[in-house]
Amino acid sequence: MKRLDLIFSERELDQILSALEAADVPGYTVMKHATGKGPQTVVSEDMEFTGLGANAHVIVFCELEMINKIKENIRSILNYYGGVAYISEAIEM
Amino acid sequence: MKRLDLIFSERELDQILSALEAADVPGYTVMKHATGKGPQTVVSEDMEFTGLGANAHVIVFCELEMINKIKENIRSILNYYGGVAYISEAIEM
Amino acid sequence: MKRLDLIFSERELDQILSALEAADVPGYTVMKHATGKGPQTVVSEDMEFTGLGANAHVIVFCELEMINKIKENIRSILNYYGGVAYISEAIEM
Amino acid sequence: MVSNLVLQNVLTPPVLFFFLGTIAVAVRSDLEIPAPLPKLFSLYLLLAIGFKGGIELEKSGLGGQVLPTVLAAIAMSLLIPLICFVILRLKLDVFNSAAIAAAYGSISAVTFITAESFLESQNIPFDGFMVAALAFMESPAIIVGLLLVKLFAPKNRPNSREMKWGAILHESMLNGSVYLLLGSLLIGFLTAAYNPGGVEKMQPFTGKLFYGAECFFLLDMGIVAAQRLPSLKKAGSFLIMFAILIPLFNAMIGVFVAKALLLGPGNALLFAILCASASYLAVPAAMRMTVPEARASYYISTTLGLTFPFNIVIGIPIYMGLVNKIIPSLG
Amino acid sequence: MVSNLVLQNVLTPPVLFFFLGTIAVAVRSDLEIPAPLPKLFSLYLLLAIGFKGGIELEKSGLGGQVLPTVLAAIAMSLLIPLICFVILRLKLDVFNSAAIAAAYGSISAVTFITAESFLESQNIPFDGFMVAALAFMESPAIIVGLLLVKLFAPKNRPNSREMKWGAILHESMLNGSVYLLLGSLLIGFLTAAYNPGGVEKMQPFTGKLFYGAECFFLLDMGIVAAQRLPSLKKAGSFLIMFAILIPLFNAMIGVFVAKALLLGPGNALLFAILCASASYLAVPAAMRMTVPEARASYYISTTLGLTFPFNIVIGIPIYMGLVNKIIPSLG
Amino acid sequence: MVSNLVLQNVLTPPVLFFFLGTIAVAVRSDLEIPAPLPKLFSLYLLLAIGFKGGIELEKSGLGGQVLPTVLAAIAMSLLIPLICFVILRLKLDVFNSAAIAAAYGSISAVTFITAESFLESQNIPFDGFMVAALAFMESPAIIVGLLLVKLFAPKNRPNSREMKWGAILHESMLNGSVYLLLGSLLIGFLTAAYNPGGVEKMQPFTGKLFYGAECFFLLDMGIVAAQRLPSLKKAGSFLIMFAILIPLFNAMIGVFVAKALLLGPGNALLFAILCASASYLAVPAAMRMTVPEARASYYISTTLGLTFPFNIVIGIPIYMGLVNKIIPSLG
Ligand SMILES: Nc1ncnc2c1ncn2[C@@H]1O[C@H](COP(=O)(O)O)[C@@H](O)[C@H]1O
Ligand SMILES: Nc1ncnc2c1ncn2[C@@H]1O[C@H](COP(=O)(O)O)[C@@H](O)[C@H]1O
Ligand SMILES: Nc1ncnc2c1ncn2[C@@H]1O[C@H](COP(=O)(O)O)[C@@H](O)[C@H]1O
Ligand code: NA
Ligand code: NA
Ligand code: NA
Repeated sequence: MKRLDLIFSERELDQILSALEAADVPGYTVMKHATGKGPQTVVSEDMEFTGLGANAHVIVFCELEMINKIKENIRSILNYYGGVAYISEAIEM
Repeated sequence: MKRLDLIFSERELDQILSALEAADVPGYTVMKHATGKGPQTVVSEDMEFTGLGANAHVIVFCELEMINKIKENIRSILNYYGGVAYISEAIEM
Repeated sequence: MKRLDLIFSERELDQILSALEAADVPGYTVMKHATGKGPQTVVSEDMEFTGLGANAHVIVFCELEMINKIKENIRSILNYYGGVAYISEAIEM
Repeated sequence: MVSNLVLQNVLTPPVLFFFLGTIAVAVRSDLEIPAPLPKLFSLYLLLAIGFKGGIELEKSGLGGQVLPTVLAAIAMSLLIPLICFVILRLKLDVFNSAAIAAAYGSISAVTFITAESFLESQNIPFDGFMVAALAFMESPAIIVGLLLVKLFAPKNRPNSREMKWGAILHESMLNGSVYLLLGSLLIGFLTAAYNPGGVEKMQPFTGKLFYGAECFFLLDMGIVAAQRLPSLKKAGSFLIMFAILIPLFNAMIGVFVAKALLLGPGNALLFAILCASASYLAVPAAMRMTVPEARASYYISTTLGLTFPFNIVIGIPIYMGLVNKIIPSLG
Repeated sequence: MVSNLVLQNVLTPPVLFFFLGTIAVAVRSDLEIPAPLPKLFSLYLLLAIGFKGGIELEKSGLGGQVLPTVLAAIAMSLLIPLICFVILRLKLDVFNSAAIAAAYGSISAVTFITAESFLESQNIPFDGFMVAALAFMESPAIIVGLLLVKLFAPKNRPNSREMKWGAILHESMLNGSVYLLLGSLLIGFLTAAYNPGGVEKMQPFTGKLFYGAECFFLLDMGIVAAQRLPSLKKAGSFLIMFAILIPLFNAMIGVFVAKALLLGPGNALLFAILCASASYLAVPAAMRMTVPEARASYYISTTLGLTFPFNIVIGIPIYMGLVNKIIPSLG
Repeated sequence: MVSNLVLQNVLTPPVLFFFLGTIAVAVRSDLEIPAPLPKLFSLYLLLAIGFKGGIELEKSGLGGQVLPTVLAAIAMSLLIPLICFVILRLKLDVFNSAAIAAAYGSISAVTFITAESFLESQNIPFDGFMVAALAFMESPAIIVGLLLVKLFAPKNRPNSREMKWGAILHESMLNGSVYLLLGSLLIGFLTAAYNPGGVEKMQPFTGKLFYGAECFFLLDMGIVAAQRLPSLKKAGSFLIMFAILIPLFNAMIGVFVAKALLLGPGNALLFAILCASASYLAVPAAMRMTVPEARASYYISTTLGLTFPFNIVIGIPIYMGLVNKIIPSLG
């Protein structure tokens, strides 16, 4: 089992979730209101009321095949708008 | 050292935390207001003001023995109400 | 690639982020309003309006060398004020 | 005449803001009211409704129509779930039927205050003690719902999860919104009785601000209700029909009971709307805890996605037309 | 005389609370207004501005100066981005130039209401229909910005991301804040027309409370604006100059157009401030989605970190001085 | 007579809502006021208290009793921590003693406004300049607390963490709540002096709404205070005794000082409550940063879990009885 962590701007949340649902992932969890800093941008809490919004942190527990399925689609969104995606190992309790 | 990620409805938070404390886990962290989708349910932010509430994401860093101790109790709660639990490796910095 | 999870009181957030930025980490993500329990303290949501504030959960994806660079500085803050730091494996998607 | 009432109802700010919210979802505007702001308005409205109701109750005392009306309201909240349960069992299992039945036996405070605003805009008088009826209709329906599960559920429910009476009463009486409403009612009562100056000083907060806060909250309710619609489609046509026809049916019973209670047209409309409305606050919370077998999306999408909009947009004026037909105005 | 106006402006609660916020950042106080509270005030202000504007519009009708003023305002929101774009292209690429240009063509509602408060404190009358001008200046500037990208952007933008007209119109018209403002305007209009009692009942929420909520929000704006300053430094002196000189320039054009429209001094100031102010709500949201190549820190730190404070502290009284020079008072 | 006052105090909406909150926790209702809503009310109350105090201060000027009262208040906030420290050292280490002592030298703004509401309901006049005393009592106690640590702490504190004067002053003067209170005081003063129209326009927000917002906030305070009780038990009987007896003792000193200052009964009660109340906002924030060795649960659970409820429920009427005994009414 894998754990996929996606962090990107809230404004792309609908797009990313559509991509996940299109691939029929078994589930996902979304935490909004994250802030942070990346190679491209700084996202701070005080900007949440401007149109820009904060970041979302999405966690997906799924099999590696699933990740391979969604990889390209998600990478293309993240490359365009910014954001990161990391995979780690996990096993069900 | 292990890292345990529990994701489930906020309404079961007290029950889960009691289970953790009963087993004397060294500590835990709770992040509320998570939303998500699982095999059984969809939890969206707009439902937070209905009685249903959002999800909670609980992180526990502890030894494997500890996890074995709490496993059964927590699984029984998650099986009944829904929710997921995953274990991964972690080492203290 | 490593994933570093730092959990500590929001009041030390500026200090920790300064330490991270001083070491030129490639990026980080901050989730505030976390609550929890540790060997030293209990942090509950209802205390957020007192001066104490809640916890922050900071995630850093970076190389091991980076972690070695920031280790000492961060440990000294966490030892003084409380908080935990764990490392796990991660690979970029 | 009813269509005239519908139009008059639709052109009030609360209903217009509700539409603004639903249309926002329909046209995919990114307008959103982030958590926990809706909770702020929801808590405020419950507190203000309760407080104002308590003051009125102190004024009117428990004599006259008050006690009979409250008792009749409680009776309705016991009866309606039974009727609904029988109907729902035609298509659904015991768990879902009981949970949805409980929701329709209970009430929606926002529907109630929208009806009050409608009456005010029509200059039709009504009594503050109706809030007491509102407050006492939340819990009984929950208890009936849980009893239905206890009686009719398949016997293979895990033993360890057996429903205990303590838990049932706890969930039904001490649910946050029930508790805040009843508590504020009591505080309003005590303040009016012992500290009239306090009533005056609360007035800008609980009185003057109320209408605007109601509009703001209905804007959010419009968004939320519209977001429930897709899951309503999945629920199927039986539940969709149910969510529209049952309020009509319950309102009709309500009007006749109101006539028997000799209530004036204003109170009669409020009584009807209590019967017709369904809970999306107290009941879902209680059901989620005690009947996790029921699908939350069923009882949320019917009550919130359909019955709520139906009631505040078309229901209220239709029930008013009914009241006008059946109960002769005293004016 | 202008310095006198500046002083009078600075000593009003909204501007004082704005200073309190900026100083908090400067002295590193830990004062903060956590999310989503600023959003609450921002939504409230848009709703209240729109609602009040709708009522006034209903009163004044669309005759007289109303239609010409609104049309001129729309023209300005098309023209200003073009001017800005030409200037910005001296130093910046197409993406950044277009995004910043769009922001300056659009408006800032909070700057507008601070100008209204200033007029009230000076007892200078102005008309409610100016809110309609405000509401209609948000979208055109966004469209111009996106057109500029479409026309002048290097042709190697990834094909899959090509801008579609639907998306452009969607982003410009259905952005949450534009939508709420226009929607509330319409609701205010309808309420005033069909339900005057509703106007009365909204008054404590949308009217009485407004000034205080504005102050609270400006406290937060002070904090946010001051936090933008460091990234402004990175943006460089060209953008810093731009963020101060362009509002002056746009205000001047605005005053002359206002004179041509025969607006009174109050309306003329509001027209000038619409031209001078820049958007940090609707435009950034639209640009983030459609022109991710532009650096958000550029258009946020110029509009929010510099132009906004400049306008509300010094700009308003300066433009008032200009109006007094150019437009003879009718009193 | 005091028991009569207690009853009259208990039957005011703020205290009743406080009870509603505590009982919610006791009966395990799931009523909760999610973050950051309590922060909203807390910020609002500080802003409104400060603003109103500033206006009053401008009216009364700095002559008469104003300056002596403020100076005496500052003196009390320096003296009380010393007394508390000596007592606390009987059982606790230097760090905890100093932190708790600082909290009791400082003040609780919500206790203060509950006392004001009590005076209003009793029709006892008091002066607005007492808010200035409130505002100036927050910082000195923090400084004394940190000095006590500096002087008496074991010398093996890590060198790198040595307390610097800059940091001490920063924490004591620029803490968010101190800063907002003082800033709003200044803004109120300036507005009253230079822009009386602004005072009028703030009135619905800072004045009219205040009482209701106070009730809402006390509902939350009731929940929070009750949730502190378990950790109070762990703190042990010494701290429990301390948290009840010290307010009584400090109030008594306060009443005598008030007598010496020739304050009227209303002002005397407010002076006493400033001495008796303890801080759970500014001081914990400062101590957390500078004395992490002290256990937060000690200073939070004593001040918030016990002293706060004691003061607002029983303390205020008791101190009033004391004032009535010691200070002859002028009426
Ligand atoms: N190395 C990293 N570790 C953790 N979070 C990151 C990292 N890099 C970027 N992020 C997050 O991803 C968001 C988008 O980054 P960017 O790709 O710069 O637009 C940032 O705001 C951070 O929240
Ligand atoms: N595969 C998954 N990955 C991440 N989160 C999940 C996954 N499955 C379920 N969840 C989370 O667990 C919650 C409860 O799921 P359920 O078991 O369907 O009730 C969901 O709302 C999600 O937030
Ligand atoms: N074993 C653990 N697992 C997860 N979170 C922890 C753990 N220990 C401590 N924490 C978090 O770190 C915070 C600070 O802990 P402490 O070191 O006790 O001050 C706690 O409030 C928890 O949120
Ligand atoms: Na009902
Ligand atoms: Na402009
Ligand atoms: Na004190």
